[in-house]
Parts: sequence; C-alpha cells; structure tokens
Amino acid sequence: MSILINKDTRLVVQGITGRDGGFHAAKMAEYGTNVVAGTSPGKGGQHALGIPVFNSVADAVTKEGANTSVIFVPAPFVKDAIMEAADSGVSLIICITEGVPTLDVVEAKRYADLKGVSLIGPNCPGLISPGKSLVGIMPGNIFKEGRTGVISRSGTLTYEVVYNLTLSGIGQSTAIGVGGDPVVGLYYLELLKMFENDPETDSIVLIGEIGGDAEEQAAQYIKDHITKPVAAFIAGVTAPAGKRMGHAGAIISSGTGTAKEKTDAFAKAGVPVASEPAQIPDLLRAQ
Amino acid sequence: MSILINKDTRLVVQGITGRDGGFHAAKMAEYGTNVVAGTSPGKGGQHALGIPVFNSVADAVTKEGANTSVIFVPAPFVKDAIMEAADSGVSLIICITEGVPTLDVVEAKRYADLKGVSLIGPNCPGLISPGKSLVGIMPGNIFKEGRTGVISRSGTLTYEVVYNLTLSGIGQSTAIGVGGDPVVGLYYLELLKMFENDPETDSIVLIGEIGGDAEEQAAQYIKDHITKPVAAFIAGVTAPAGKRMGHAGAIISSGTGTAKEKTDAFAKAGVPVASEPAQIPDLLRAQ
Amino acid sequence: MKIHEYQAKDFFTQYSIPVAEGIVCRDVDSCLETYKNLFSEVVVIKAQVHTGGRGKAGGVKIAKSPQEVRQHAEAILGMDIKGFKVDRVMVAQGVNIASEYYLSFVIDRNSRSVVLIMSREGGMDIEEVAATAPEKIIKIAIDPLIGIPEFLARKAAFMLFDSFDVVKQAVPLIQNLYKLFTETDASLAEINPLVVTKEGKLIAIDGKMNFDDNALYRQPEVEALFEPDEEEKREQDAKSKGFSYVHLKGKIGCMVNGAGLAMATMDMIKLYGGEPANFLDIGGSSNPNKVIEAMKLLTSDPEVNVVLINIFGGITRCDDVARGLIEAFKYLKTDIPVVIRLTGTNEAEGRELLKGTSFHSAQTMSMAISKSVELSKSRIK
Amino acid sequence: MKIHEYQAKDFFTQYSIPVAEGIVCRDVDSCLETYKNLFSEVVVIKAQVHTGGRGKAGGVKIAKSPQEVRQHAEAILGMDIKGFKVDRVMVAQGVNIASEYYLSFVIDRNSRSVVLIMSREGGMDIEEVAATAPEKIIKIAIDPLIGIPEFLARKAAFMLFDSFDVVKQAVPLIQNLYKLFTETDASLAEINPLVVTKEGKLIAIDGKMNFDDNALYRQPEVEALFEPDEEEKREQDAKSKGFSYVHLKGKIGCMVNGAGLAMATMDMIKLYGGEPANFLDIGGSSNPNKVIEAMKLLTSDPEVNVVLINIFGGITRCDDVARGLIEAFKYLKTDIPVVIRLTGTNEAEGRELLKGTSFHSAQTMSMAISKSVELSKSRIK
Repeated sequence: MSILINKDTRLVVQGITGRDGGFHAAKMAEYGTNVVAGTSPGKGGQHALGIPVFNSVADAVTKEGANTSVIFVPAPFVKDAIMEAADSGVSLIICITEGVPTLDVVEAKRYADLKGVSLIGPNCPGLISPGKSLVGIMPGNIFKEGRTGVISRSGTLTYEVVYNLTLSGIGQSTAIGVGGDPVVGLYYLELLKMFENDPETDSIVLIGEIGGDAEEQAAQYIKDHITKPVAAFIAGVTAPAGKRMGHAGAIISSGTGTAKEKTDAFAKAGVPVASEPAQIPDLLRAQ
Repeated sequence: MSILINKDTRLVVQGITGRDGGFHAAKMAEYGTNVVAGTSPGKGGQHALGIPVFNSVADAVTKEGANTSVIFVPAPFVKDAIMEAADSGVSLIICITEGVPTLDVVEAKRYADLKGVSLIGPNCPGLISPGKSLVGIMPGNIFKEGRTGVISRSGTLTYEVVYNLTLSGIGQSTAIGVGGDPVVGLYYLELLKMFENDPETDSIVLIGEIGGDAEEQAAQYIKDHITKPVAAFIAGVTAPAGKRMGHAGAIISSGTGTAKEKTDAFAKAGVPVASEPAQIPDLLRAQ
Repeated sequence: MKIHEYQAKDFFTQYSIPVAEGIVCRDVDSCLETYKNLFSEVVVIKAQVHTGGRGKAGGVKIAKSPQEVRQHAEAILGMDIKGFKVDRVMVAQGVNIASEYYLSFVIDRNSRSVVLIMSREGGMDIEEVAATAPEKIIKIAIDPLIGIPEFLARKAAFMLFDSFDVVKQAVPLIQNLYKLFTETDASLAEINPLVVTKEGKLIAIDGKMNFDDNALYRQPEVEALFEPDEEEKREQDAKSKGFSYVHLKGKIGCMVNGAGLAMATMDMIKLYGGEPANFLDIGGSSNPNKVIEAMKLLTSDPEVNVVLINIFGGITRCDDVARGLIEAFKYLKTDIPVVIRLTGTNEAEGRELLKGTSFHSAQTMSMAISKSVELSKSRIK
Repeated sequence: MKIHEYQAKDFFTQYSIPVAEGIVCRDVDSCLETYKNLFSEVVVIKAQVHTGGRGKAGGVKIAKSPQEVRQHAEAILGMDIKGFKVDRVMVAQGVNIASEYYLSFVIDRNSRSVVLIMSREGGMDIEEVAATAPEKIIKIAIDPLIGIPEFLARKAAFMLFDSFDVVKQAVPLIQNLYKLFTETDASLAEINPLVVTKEGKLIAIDGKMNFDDNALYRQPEVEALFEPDEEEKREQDAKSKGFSYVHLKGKIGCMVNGAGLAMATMDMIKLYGGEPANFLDIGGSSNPNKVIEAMKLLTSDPEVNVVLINIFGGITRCDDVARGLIEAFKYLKTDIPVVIRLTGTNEAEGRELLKGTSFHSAQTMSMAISKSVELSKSRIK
C-alpha cells in the first residue's frame, strides 16, 4: 500500500498543452502513472502526447474516470483551476504551480474543503508512491519502493534526503512535498495520520523549514498520536529574520518560526533531528 | 414526543425589544415555552418582560443555554439575524418576519445549511408542540395535545384546520407553518420524514396552496416513504394565473403550480384531499 | 415587478451584455428618426408591453424602408395586447441570425437558489419546451456563497455552444447576467433569443427582467421603473394600507385575515355555487380603521352585492374583532348585506356581541358561505 | 512588500476608516506649513521608514509650537533607524486619547484563512503581548466564502469595546479593513493603536500594511508604492533573472537549485565552521546563461572567496548540468575557487565530465562543504 496515490490513480493533467504540463505529463506517463486525460479549454477532442484532451476536468472524470488532478496552469488561473477540479468529481488535487496569490489559495482551499476534496500544494513538487504512481515533478528514478513515508515542505531537499535513504537501502512507501507557500493544502498533521494508518509504512521522515509553527504542532501530534518511528530535519538554521528564503512560507517573522524553536519542539517530543541530510538513514535505523 | 420543539426547547427571541418580538415573547412564555433570553444589540445586560437581554445570540447560548431562536427583527435585518443565529450554537431557527428579500433568504439558508442548523420560515407563523412548547405567533389555546402532525404553508388557514381537528377531538403532536415565501427553510419532505419517524405521531395533515411544485413532490414522497395516514387540503382553486395571492410564493406561473395539478398528484398518491377544511377530521378518521 | 424590454436592455448594457442596438420611441416620427440614425437597412419594431405573446398579437414587425417603418409603427403604437395599450415601441437594428438560444436566471424554490436555465431551443416559449422536450433544458443551481466562477461559466457555455469563440463570449455574459440578477434583486433575468450572428457575435435580441417586490426598498433604480396598470394600482393602494388584494370578477366581496384562509374562502364560495369578487387579506389586528378601508375597497367594485367577512381569531380574540367591526360599521353607510363569521379564541363572546346588529352572523365557514351565496343570488334576481 | 504609514493611511481613507489627519513632508518648511494648516495646537511628527521600533529610536515626537515642530523635524529628517535613512515624516493632528486598542488582519497558516486579531493592549508590540499575556489576544478566523457579515463584526466589536456607541463605529471599520485587506491582496493590515478619543470617536492613529508579492501583478496601485532599499534592489534584480537571493555576510557564495536545499547548504556551511555569503536558489534547468548570471551576482560581493555549487540533478540530469557548467565557465574569468557537487540522476556521468577541469568536484554534500570551508579559510590567511 501507500497513501493518496497508487496503481488505481487515474490522473488528469490541467494545463497539459502548456510547456511544463506537457513535459511532466510525459515524464509521469513514462514512470507508469495512469495519465488518462488532460484539459485545455477549447482543445477538447484533440490529443496531446497520445493523451485525450478535454475542455473541462468534469469531462475527464465522466469520460476517462479520472480521480486525481494535477495542475500546471499559470498562477493567475490556479484558483479557478483548483475550484474546477474540486467541483468535477476527483478526490485529490495536486497543484504544482508556484507564485499563486495567497488569498486565491485561501479561497480555493476552502472551496475544496466544502466539496470534500483534498488539495496538495500549490508550489509543491507533488508526490510519489514508488513503483506505483508519480504525480508532479519529482524525479522518479531516485526513489525506491519501500516502507518509509516522507513528508517535506521542500523540493530538491526532499530529493537529497530520499537519495540518501535510497542509497542506504531504505525505500519509500510515499513521499510528499506539501509546498513552500504560507497557505497550502494537506500538511503534517493530516499526512502523519495517513502514514500512521498505512499498514505498509513502518517509519516516517519529516523535512521542515523555518516559518510558521507547523513543525511545533507536528512534534506535539507525533508525541500524542504517532507510534511509528519518526526522524526530522529542519532547514534554515542560519536564515536571517524577516527575509523570505525562496519559499514564500520560509520567513522568520518577529523572531518566531525559527529553526531552533522547531528543533527544540521535536527534541521535547522525542523525535531525533538530523543536523545534515546524510544522517537521516542512521536516525531511522537507530529507533 | 413531538418534532423540533418540546419541553427541552430553550428559546432566545431575536428582536425582543421590538413591538412584535416583545408581544409574542410574552405570549410564548405565558403558554409555557422556556423563553430564556432575548437579543438586542446595545441592550445587553437589561431585562425585557423579566427575560435577560443580550447583545448577541452567541451570548444567549453561552449564558442561558439557548438552543432555539425565533426572529422578529425587521425584514432588512433578517439575513444577518439568521446568519448570527446559525453561527451561535442554536440548532433551530424560526423566522417570523415577512417581506424578506428572496436573495437574502437564499444566502442565509445556505449559510444555515453550512453550519448544520435548521431554518423554518421566514414569513411563517412558527410551530407548536401542544402542551410542551410554542415558538412563533400561533394562538396556543386552539391547539390540543395529541398524535396528528400538521404541516402548512399558511397561517390562519392552519388555525382553521387545527380548530376543526381540536373540535373533533383530534389533538396535534406538532403543527408547523413553513412560510408563504417562494424560498423558505424546512419544507414538506423534511417534515414528513420527521413525522414518519416520530413515535408519537400517528397521522399527518398537509395544507398546501398554489405556486411551485412542492405539493407534487410531497405526494410522490408520501407514496414512496410515508406509512402513516395523510390527509391534504389545497388552497387557491379559484386563484387566477400570474397574480400573487398574498403570500409571495402563492402565484401560478405560466399555468404551473395550479391547485388542480396538486390535487391530482395527491389523488394519484392515494392521499385524500379535502374540498373544505371541515372535512379533514373525517378524512383522517376514514383511513 | 415587471419592466419593459428596453429597460431590461439598458440594464444589460450597464453590465456589458451585448444587445442589438435600439431606441425606444413613443411616436411614428421618432421611429423614422431612429431608423435613419441606426444605419441599418433592416430594423425590428417591437411593442413594449408588460405581457408576453406580443409577436403572435402582431406587436413585432420587421421593416426595411422608411415606408415600412411608418406603416408598422402606426399599426403597433396604440395597439391593444392582452388588455395592455402599446404607448411605445423599440426600434432595433436587424441582426443576421445564425442560431438562437435560450438563457435565463430564475429563483428556484426546490434548490432554494438561483438557477441558470439554458436551451438550444432559443426563441421558443421556454415553458413549452419544458413541457414537450424537457431533455432540451439545462439547469444549473448556483451556490450563493460561490457565485459563478469562470470554470462554471465555461462549463455552462460549453453545454450550449460548440464554437470556442462563442464560448469565450458566453463566459463573461453568463457571469455578468448573474451579477445583474443578484445586484438588482431580480426574480427573472431572461435572454430569449440569445443569438449567434452570422458574423460569430453573441447578442441578446430580446430581454426580460422581473424583480423581487420585497427588495424594492433597496433598489431605487429598479423601483423608479415601476409602471402599474389600473389593476396593479388598486392592488398597490391596498398594499399601502396593509392589505393584499387581487381583483376578480364575481359578486361576493371577501374580507379575510390570512392569505391561505382568504384563498380557501374564495374556493369555497365557488364550491358552493357563488362567484368571489376578490382576494383580500387584511392581516392581523382588530383595528376598526382597517375594516373601514377594506369595506371602502370592496364596495368600490360595483359588481359586489354581498360582503363576507371571515375572521379567525387567534392572538387577536374574536370579541375584540367583533367590537372593531361594530365600531367600523358606525361609519360605513351601505345597503350591501354583510355576512360575518368569527371563529377561534373567544368566539362565543364575539358572536354574542354581534347579536342584534344588522350583520348576518354565521357559526361555521360552511354556514357563512352558504348564506353569502344565497344572498348574492337573491340580489341578482 | 511594505509601504509607509502615510500610504497605509491613504488606503484607510479610501476605505472610510477614520484616521488622525496628517500630511507627509520631506523637509522642515513643509512640516511648518502643515502645522499651520492642520489647525491643531498639538501635532505628532513621525518618521516614515520601512521598519518598526521608530518610537524607541526617537523617530516619533510631539510638538506644540512652530519652534518644536522645527526642532523635531530637523532631528528626525535624515535620522538613521535600523539602517533606514528617514527622508520623510508625517505631521499628524494630535488626538485626545481616552483608550488604546490593537486591531489587525493577517494571513494565518494554521487556519489557512485571514484572521482578525484584536487586543485591549493597544499601542504595545503585539508579539510581546502574545508572548507574555496570550489571553489578552482575541483571534477570529474569517471564512473566505462568507467574509464578515454585520453580526460577526458586531460580535468582534463587543469583545473589544464596552460602549455601544464605539461598537457602532467599530462595525463598519472592521468590515472595511477586511475589504481593504482582501481587495488589495494584503498580508497584513494593522491599526496599532486604534484609539477611542475623549470625545468618543474611534480613530486609527498608526497604520501598517504589507502585501503579497505573488499578487502584485494584479495590484498596480500597490506595486506603484514599492520602494526597495539597496538590498531589496539586489534581491529584486535576482528575481527578475529567475533566482531567489538573500544577501548574508559570510565568505562562501552558494549556488543551489531549490530553496530547501539552499537553506540546508547554508546551515551545513555554518555547521562545518564556515560562513555562508548568501542564499541563492537558481531553480531548475541547466541553462548556462543562468549559471553565468548567478556567478556574476555571487562574485559582485567582494567578501566572497569561494563559490560552492550544489545541484541535485532530478528531472534535469547531472550530465546535462555538468555540460552547462563547463559551457558557462568558458565565459567567466575568475580566480575564486569553485567547488561543485552534483548528485542525483546520472551523477557518475556528470562527475566524469568535470574531471580535468579546474573545479573542485565533490561526491557528497558533506565533502563539498568541508572542501569549501577549508578553501575559504585558507584564502583568508
């Protein structure tokens, strides 16, 4: 097993006729993901990379049985794209696009909640259940099937960690990048719970960074509810206050959201924190 | 038993310091309803008729345990009053005020749905569970405790029917006026279901009128789901098309919503329709 | 509340909904002047009346020359359509129609929301389409908390149109018409037909809007367009006094408290062989002035030969109502017989008070109505 | 993006939020002129800078005469506050303060919504209140689909104020500030202090607004107020080239793909005893031009004595990245040592290509960072 995506995932790519959408649709299909449809208003009836294109996500659901959507449309159109997907009948939406206005995400996420649909992202690399399905822009070849769940606010840092895991022979059940913006969809608590309940996940790696207090909350949640071993890493120990470190969400405001606070919270919850990515496999093995 | 209100109902009166609100608050208390609070922004801390007044419905819920609200505020303020009540923690809202803009009701009703709160009205006389609780403006003394449920779109016509029932020795479990506007809260289907599930209701009287197709839907619903005897009455056989007969909802549009269509639907569903109110007791007894 | 086509189109224009250009004219000369100014060989002359079916009644004509404009304008201005006198027409540019559609927003009782209704059967009576080919009608309920996001407008537009060029025009049209509907408290905003021209343009050819009477207090721009006919004036006058009144053509004037009971009273009059003269709901309270005003209204109808007063005493007790009636009739001089039926709280006391008056007092609704019908018939002979 | 107090207050005024009247001045003479025109004996002269704590720094002074206005204006104009030079001040009417409050809207990550934050501890640093007396802070999450209906604004206002007269002023203020927040894509809209005057009036005395950088494309009115300082200019310049850049004060320039990995690289440099010179995320792709631009940016910092390039090859393979780097360095003349670490897809092929170049190639992140720190230290001696 795995969480969120697997062999039954039937993916529709919103913005498949765009440069990024097309490129990654091909990569995902190549990995083995069931990419069953794409959308591009006005191009319904055409094909892109051999994949049928529809005018709407609803059409992709009705005609191709899509149950998951991945969004590559430009930032100004993301809010509408998420709402469209949430209204269409898919149960999971992954938004890759970066640079989306925060209030657009606030509204679109609320709408998705109203429709009972899960959202991952925006500004995220997506997720992968190795050997089963890849949705997003992660490089599939560095992953390995296995029993460790990975949750991360980052992209390449996740790959770095996963690469170390894979090299150490530790495979992954599912690896998820939740996104680097201040407001995004599924986050630590929901995902920790899913991994805890997944019989094919034995341990969890959590990769956090500065900004907000989600790591502190996750630490408390792990202490209270998670029985599986967890190892953590926090990026941004050296980040100065008040500066946005690439991710819109990675900013230390008025002295809160620092790496130290987060590391302390994990320590208090009994979760070992790696001081560099290469330590993570050992931290997992030691538990 | 009864539906919706009973001895445990703890009522807050929105607009208790207004003329109608004050008058009917006294009448309800006199009948035996637990009128535990009133609201009037800026008058929190005062008393009206010995009932504590609060600035908000939320305060009435927190401080007096109110679980039901009745609204008497003027029409332009009704939308906000319904939303306030829906957000406050009460589980049932009864709106008496007439003349409320339809789009205000559309929005407020949607908001109440979102909050999981039931709405009755607006433009309705309220409801009564005889001997237990009276919420609204119905004259309590014409009702009698018993086992017949009454659902009506009208006010005085309901009293006429109830009066005939009471004189014939047929008491009521709960009698509800759903309101005469095109868009209102709880309606036939929801209430029929509640009466069907109420062990202390043995039979149901449905009083409809011209406009819309709610009676036709109710007839179908009764045929499919209701096992208890039902008798109906429809007002407006002689109403001309295109004219609003007092109630904003009582209008025959383009030849649909006529009394004949409704009577036919009931006949098809095996529900006897009285040609005058006085016949209803006999129609109930005959089943 | 209804408004004219040209007024609906003014609203459309305010909300960037494309319409065929046209001008309202009140006489033949301005029709000819407009014809000149529109720079369009073909124009349509359309009667502006608060009723449907003007096409069948000859109230819509195409003109291709000044002569034809004059001829049709003369014929239509002053015409009577279903009791409405035509005092103005719209002279509008002719359009090269490629295809016709139906699109409207209405309040839907069942979903308790605004509903977008669309059909490819444009130009037809939509109720007829609904009755004969319901599968040709598309309905989309709008969540009032969400409105119409672009994706939803696009989804709707793709259901109606095949060309993406037209879809792109339809998306803002649908969003703007909904905005117009909600911002003006409309109860109907209809475009029929909505056409695609041979040039590929989406245009509203006819427009109709009705408004929520309960919301007029906050819609001064709409209220300013209110043009009541004679009957509506009577109804409005009644409303200003706290009544609901609808005029009918019978002999028995009714005064009832409550709309449902008032309808039931009319129905029973008919059932018992009589003819109700009106619907009149006088609302609550036992105020004698209200009874006086109601009696004036009823007796202003020369057809009325009996008045039936049917009051259910609820919160207001029957004895108080009886006192109010006696007080009121001190000021009313009429030889029309009055039947009174009081039921409900303290009805015995109420009836006691009416004893010895000139009223015909009845104990039940059946008895009161039988008596009224009998009196009415006897007075015709 | 930050704006000045006077600009925030201009927005407040546009949204009918009452502020103490005031005018921005760039020299002493206009301060004196404003003092005359305000018809207020007491005025406050406030430095306008993109940082907090100006009060403690002496950037806010009360003046009661032209002499005092001159004295304080001269002192404040030109002052340096936390590295920001004061080039303008606001001269504002003095207000008879009866009580002070805090009110703001911010984006809340946890509830994923806009949150209204209020406190009776106005005029204080709100983070301090949050840390020392969290029970004195009221937070209300706003449902984006609903906004702030009147009842909610009233409920909030009753939590903050005891007088109903003030509550009635606070209701539209709260609704309007939320409207301003959402319509301008703000990330913070703060009034601190919000005061009740001795005359019972509710007034915003200080105002602060920050905006969502991602939404500036649709907020031209906000974007027009952007005044980057020297560092922000450098960051913005980087952004226009597709980079995220933050300047630090160390010696080791870093070029990394991905924000998280870039932060982790900085952290490890520090962990290994070195000092990172910057945060630089160059994003995806192996485009040589991007590398050239990034190198120019890094080497423009005279402090930098080593460059560390840390690339994770994912979708873009390591061999392609290596080719891009080799290509780029054909055009770059620099004697600063460059450490390159390529990991991920095709990393062996990538490293093979780098053999025989002048780059210090490292296999793991630890090795690359050790090498960089070692080189950096050796170059200081």
